Amino acid sequence: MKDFEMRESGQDKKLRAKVGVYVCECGPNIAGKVDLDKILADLSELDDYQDVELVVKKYGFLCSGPGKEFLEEEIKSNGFTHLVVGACSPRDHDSTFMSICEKTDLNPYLYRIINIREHCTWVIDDKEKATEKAFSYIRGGIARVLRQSELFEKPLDINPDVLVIGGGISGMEAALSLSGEDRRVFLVEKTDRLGGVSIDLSGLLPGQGEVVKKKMESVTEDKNIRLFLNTRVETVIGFLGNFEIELVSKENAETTEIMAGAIVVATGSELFEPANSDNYSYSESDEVYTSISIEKMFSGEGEAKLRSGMKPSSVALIHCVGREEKNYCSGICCSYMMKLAGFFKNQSPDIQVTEFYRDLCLPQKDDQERYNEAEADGVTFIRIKDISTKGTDVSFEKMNGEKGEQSFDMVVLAPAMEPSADTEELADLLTVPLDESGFFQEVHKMTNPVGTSTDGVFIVGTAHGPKGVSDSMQFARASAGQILTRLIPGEKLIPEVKVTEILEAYCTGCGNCLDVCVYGAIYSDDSRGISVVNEAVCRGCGNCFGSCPSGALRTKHFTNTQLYREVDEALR
Amino acid sequence: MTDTERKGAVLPVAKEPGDTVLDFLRMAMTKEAADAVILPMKVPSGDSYAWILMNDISLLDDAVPIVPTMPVQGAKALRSLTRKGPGNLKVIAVMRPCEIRAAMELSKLGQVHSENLILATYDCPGAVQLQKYVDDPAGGDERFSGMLKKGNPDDSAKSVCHYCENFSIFDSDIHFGYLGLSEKEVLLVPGSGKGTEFLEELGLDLKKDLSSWEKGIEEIRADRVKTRKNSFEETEIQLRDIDGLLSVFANCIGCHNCQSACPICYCRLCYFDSETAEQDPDALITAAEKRGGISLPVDRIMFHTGRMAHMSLSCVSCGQCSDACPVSIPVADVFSYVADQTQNTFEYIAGLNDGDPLPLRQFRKAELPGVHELVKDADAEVPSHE
Amino acid sequence: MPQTGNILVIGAGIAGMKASLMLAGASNKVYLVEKLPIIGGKVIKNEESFPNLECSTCMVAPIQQDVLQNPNIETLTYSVVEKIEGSAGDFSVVIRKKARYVSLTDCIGCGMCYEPCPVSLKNEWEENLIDRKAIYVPCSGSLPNVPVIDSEHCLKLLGKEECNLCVESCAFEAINLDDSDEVMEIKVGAVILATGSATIDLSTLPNLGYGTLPGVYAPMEFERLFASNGPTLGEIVLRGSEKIPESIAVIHCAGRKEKKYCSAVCCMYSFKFARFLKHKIPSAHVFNIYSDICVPGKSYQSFYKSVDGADTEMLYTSSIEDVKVSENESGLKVAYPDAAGAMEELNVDMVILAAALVPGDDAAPLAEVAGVDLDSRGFIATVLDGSGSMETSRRGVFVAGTAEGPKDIQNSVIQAESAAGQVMGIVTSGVSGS
Amino acid sequence: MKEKAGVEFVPSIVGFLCNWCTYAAADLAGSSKLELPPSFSVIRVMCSSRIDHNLLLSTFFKGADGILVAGCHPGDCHYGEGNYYARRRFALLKKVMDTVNLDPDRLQLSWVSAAEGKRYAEVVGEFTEKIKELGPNPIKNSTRF
Repeated sequence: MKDFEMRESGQDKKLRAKVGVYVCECGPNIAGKVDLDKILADLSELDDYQDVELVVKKYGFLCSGPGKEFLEEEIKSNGFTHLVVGACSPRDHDSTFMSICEKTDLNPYLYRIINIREHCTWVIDDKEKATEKAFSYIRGGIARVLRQSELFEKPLDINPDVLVIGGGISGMEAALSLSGEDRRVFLVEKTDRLGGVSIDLSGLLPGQGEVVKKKMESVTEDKNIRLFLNTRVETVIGFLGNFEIELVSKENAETTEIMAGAIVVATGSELFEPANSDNYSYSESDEVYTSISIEKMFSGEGEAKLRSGMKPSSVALIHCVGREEKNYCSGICCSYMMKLAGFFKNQSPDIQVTEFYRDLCLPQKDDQERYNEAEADGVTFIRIKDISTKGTDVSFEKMNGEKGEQSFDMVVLAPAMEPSADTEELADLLTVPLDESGFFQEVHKMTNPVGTSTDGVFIVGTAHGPKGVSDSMQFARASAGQILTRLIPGEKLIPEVKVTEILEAYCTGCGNCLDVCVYGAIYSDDSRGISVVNEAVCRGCGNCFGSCPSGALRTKHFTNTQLYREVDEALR
Repeated sequence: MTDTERKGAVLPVAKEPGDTVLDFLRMAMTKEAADAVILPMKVPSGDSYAWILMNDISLLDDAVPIVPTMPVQGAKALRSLTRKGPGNLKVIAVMRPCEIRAAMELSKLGQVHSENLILATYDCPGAVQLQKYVDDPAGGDERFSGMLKKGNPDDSAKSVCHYCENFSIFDSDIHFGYLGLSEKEVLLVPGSGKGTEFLEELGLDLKKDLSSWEKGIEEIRADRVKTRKNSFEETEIQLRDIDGLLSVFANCIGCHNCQSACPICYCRLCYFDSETAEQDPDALITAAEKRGGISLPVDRIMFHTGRMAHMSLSCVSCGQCSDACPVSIPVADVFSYVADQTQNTFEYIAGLNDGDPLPLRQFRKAELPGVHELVKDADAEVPSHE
Repeated sequence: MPQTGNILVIGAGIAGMKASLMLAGASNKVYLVEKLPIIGGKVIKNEESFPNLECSTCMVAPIQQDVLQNPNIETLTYSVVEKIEGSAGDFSVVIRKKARYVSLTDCIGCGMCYEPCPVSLKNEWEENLIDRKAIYVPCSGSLPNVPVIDSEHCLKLLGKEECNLCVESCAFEAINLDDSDEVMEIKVGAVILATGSATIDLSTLPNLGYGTLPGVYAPMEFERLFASNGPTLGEIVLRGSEKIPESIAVIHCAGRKEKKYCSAVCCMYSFKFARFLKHKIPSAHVFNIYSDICVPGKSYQSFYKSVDGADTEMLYTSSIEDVKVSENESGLKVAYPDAAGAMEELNVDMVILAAALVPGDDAAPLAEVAGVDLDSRGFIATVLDGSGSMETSRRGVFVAGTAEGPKDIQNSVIQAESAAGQVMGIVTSGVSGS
Repeated sequence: MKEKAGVEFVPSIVGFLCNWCTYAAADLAGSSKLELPPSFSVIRVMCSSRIDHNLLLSTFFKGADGILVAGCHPGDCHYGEGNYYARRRFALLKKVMDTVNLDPDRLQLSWVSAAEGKRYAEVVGEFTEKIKELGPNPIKNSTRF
């Protein structure tokens, strides 16, 4: 606590601090429930501190317009070093009073709001006890605020450019939504071409097939998108706004170093291998295909023929392949299998198409219509309890227990979508955890589905989980939305202020804090054998503080020294 | 612990097991499988031992690998050598199982880097209590060789040794086994991949069947377990209530020797010595008014409960805290009892099954239902969220 | 060209709030218009949201607080948009701020004015399960925590009586009974429609008995029954009899045949209801009557599997549209065709219908004002360019959330973020993003 | 002076509440005007994982009759996994206090979400009653701590 010379009032006494204590009447809610004057009197006569001057006042309600002006004026005229406001919940008005402090030269972190409404006057009917409680809370607040230290926002320069990993439809969509004069996009694709899986898909909506090709053209023509084919990501270090990335070309092992502010992971997914499920046994020569190979046939030569070159006269479309093994429904197979049924019907109108499914999952906009059309077209839908195939012979059990056997010219399997092979490796690289199904773990399933616990790394498309083409593109645009609104060229990023710091003198680098930090905000400085907090990434939760036996950390604004003052008061 | 199909090697027999160990180390150094060894050596005054890192093979002649007492916990020696990194020398350290177990805990805590260390242990019959040994070194040596023969500690040994179950372990890199064997045979058992590689590199064939030795060890362990139960029951009675705790630590003088002697207390500055732990004088005075008085220095008892919370999950009950206590409080018995309780709360044993991460650095989504008041309704046994 | 940095967001549910916060974060000025007196939308009506049964208030309250405290967002509650003219980058909008009769700045939500008010009527926000006064906040924990006076029932405003009881009870002179609507004009560069959706009027499905049989509940009614800040403070008791139900049937796909689409979320919240019921009433028998299970995505089926058998008994029916609910002496009888088509009967105390999601009744008028087309189901249509764009048929006007069609919270948030991204394309570069 | 025997024992209880869930529930209990014991003092922290052993032990040894740590339900933590770690740390401390018979029942960990205003009042009320039954913290009346 730096010494503080009294400014104008001529007192020669050196004062450590001058604390303004303002109690809000809040109409009847506080004034009507406690003996406010007794509280003010007791507070003014507080002799806890010799070298601290307390100015104690009350006011009608401080959160009103006039109230705020009054408080601002009081801070300026009295030259307070600390401010305590006895009022309502910080969740309502902490930011109101902090912005008042910001208008004066009182650091907003040398102020504290004490909740004597929700936690005292509204819940204690006995007036005398409520008065005592309010007084005790405020007294504790004064003791705590004197232990608080100034904190400042530390704006951070950012690099607005973006690295997109994966050149499939989601990667391309993100790149196109983000690229601009003042924002370059580095699009890295491990294979030798763009388009990913979706290049073979003719899409559910009319014309969606051409969309993929159009996207590929726009990406190659966009001067703000630098394309790296046959390239993989070697190392990634840094945080939102400041990532340093090393790319390695697979052709000549040449490495390129780039800087980016955000990373969009669009590495797609693979299909479940039907052989891994003991329901389906078939050999290479059997007329059994996965849905993707049929899609390739239809989008390639425009028709799906048997190996013999003949067109099949009977086709079995089997849904939910691998669903039990993976324990999730991929949500999109029903839609595209009905689309394939339509293609087969167009190919040979009198073809007999039978779809075997465990559940029909039709959440998309026009799924039900597609189902009604298929049924009208004469496609047979059979809901099954169990199914197994040998080559093109299908044996199944209906919901009513009836067993059936049928053989077909061709069998098409719709396998579940599962994480792509290099997911684990990339997850380590980006320090992003995986969820129980093996996909990248989003930081919050509902309020932030594209973000990850490493802020600045976003997961889009089927790398996040099974979904269709248009949903994949919406996830890509959502990540673009977050980046466009947070990484603004020329503007700075303001990270959390109430972060944790590690005191080098106490830390022996044991790594307890480093291991428990969800956001990867702590790294090890091996040369000094200690752990260090990256204040740009820390969210101030204090989990690291809780893990350290020697108290070598200091969670700013919530240090143990400060909390002990509140505890002392509570136990007085 | 015992792994039936585990195999070992037989070392050529020398006078005493310790000499057999020294021969093995000389062979390892001459074959350049190791650049140096860490072994205890008698101090010039002859009444104690010190850990010496020896590169010069001739020093081995004065080394005493199977040492009667434990002045400095071996793990502390390994920490001071490798805290800033593994170093490029390949070193064999021969220590008691509780010392190597403590070193393994310290490696999880980033204090020991064991990449270039071969951690060797030996069957430990117990260790003579340091003060008793310093007072009468010759008597100590004699008592110790008696313990080696019997395979069990006598009354000169530390109290923790009487109920030590992990006196012979398979989790170090290599382990010298000899307790319970009839003739002066010494077996060499690899405990880790690194250990097996090291022994194969030395050309030892690992074919010896260990079942008879293991049976002997199990017999010793069986009655150690009984003694352990009795000791814990006694300690529990001692700590029956708050006065119990007070009486155990009544004459603690707050010197924190137990903390500085403990290998697991790795903090650079203990919280209880830090500025944050110092309390406000006014708060203390008000507390004194309310209670009629408070004892000073303030955290005398809280220090011990705090240390229990901080380190009991990694406590290997090596007994150093009791040895270090100037007012001979049975700190080790209390801490071993607490460690036994806390470690099995998390199904964790300090220093064994090396891969096990420290309990407080991991969690399961649904666990420890008893620790928190149940969710939503008191009667719902399985909390709705987990 | 006028300042194109302003953006109008209509609807303060999870989608509207997320889009507003993102755009305000990029230092754009956002006008957030909400027809109800409070923000938060549908999410805050359910206590916990699937799939991990996270407490909705813990999830959404910080977002509500951020919206209300963000200097770049002007939240206009109890207001409607009457006109949107102009084109992308340069819309002129007319907003009617309906008279609240309680000042948003002076009132601190102490609630002293509720008790004196003599008027009492059904609280629509609480699905009419509890009464409210003419001066009211929809539920405890509402944000902004400022009441509104219902001018269609307040005796003074109807001119029936010279009643001033609420005014006298207010120590802050925050109530002003001669308040009047206020019309404001603003210029914005883009518009996001996030007005959410409604559930089908179950009384139009005669054989399910909703409206005639008190034991038959709509989904939102059950959500409010379960909510600990709801009408019964979380106690699940039957209407009228106040009896705790011992057996409950949750009937899926109510209204799916009529609406000709699957509403994507009903299966999941039906399983959530089963978990709620089994948790609150461990001895209860819960049945889910279904013909299809829609649990798309990586984390939904595992929740279904955790409920199946443990909290509920799954009863398959070959045609869900032939399920009939009727009264019998002990409670309700649910008749449904089993897998073989034979009619099965189930006697239960309570029935909960998983109602189809339909466009809100304000969707058509809003589409008119915003000059956008509706799709065949009556939801706001997006331009089907195959790339999942959130732009509607009118350039510069976007849609997000269930206003565009039935979806879960995750996809509503994705659409909000996606729409915000597209708006950034217009607002900064002045031309509509591709 | 020391609390005389005849005076009805008023327990002093400290509650460390997590800002996002239980503190919000406390606010909701306040705005719903529910009755809460005046002897209960609320201290706000950003997450239940912020509470370390040193804070709990020093509060206990300062003579707190009861200590409540309350945060979000497992899975709801605003920071993802904080309450999982808090639960393990709490279990360790309770076991230590149980082993040395320092009355572990005076420490309680509860999960209270932001919407559970009523339940917050119940949790605090029940805990206060339990502490009343347990009586004053023996440390408070002993001169030897």
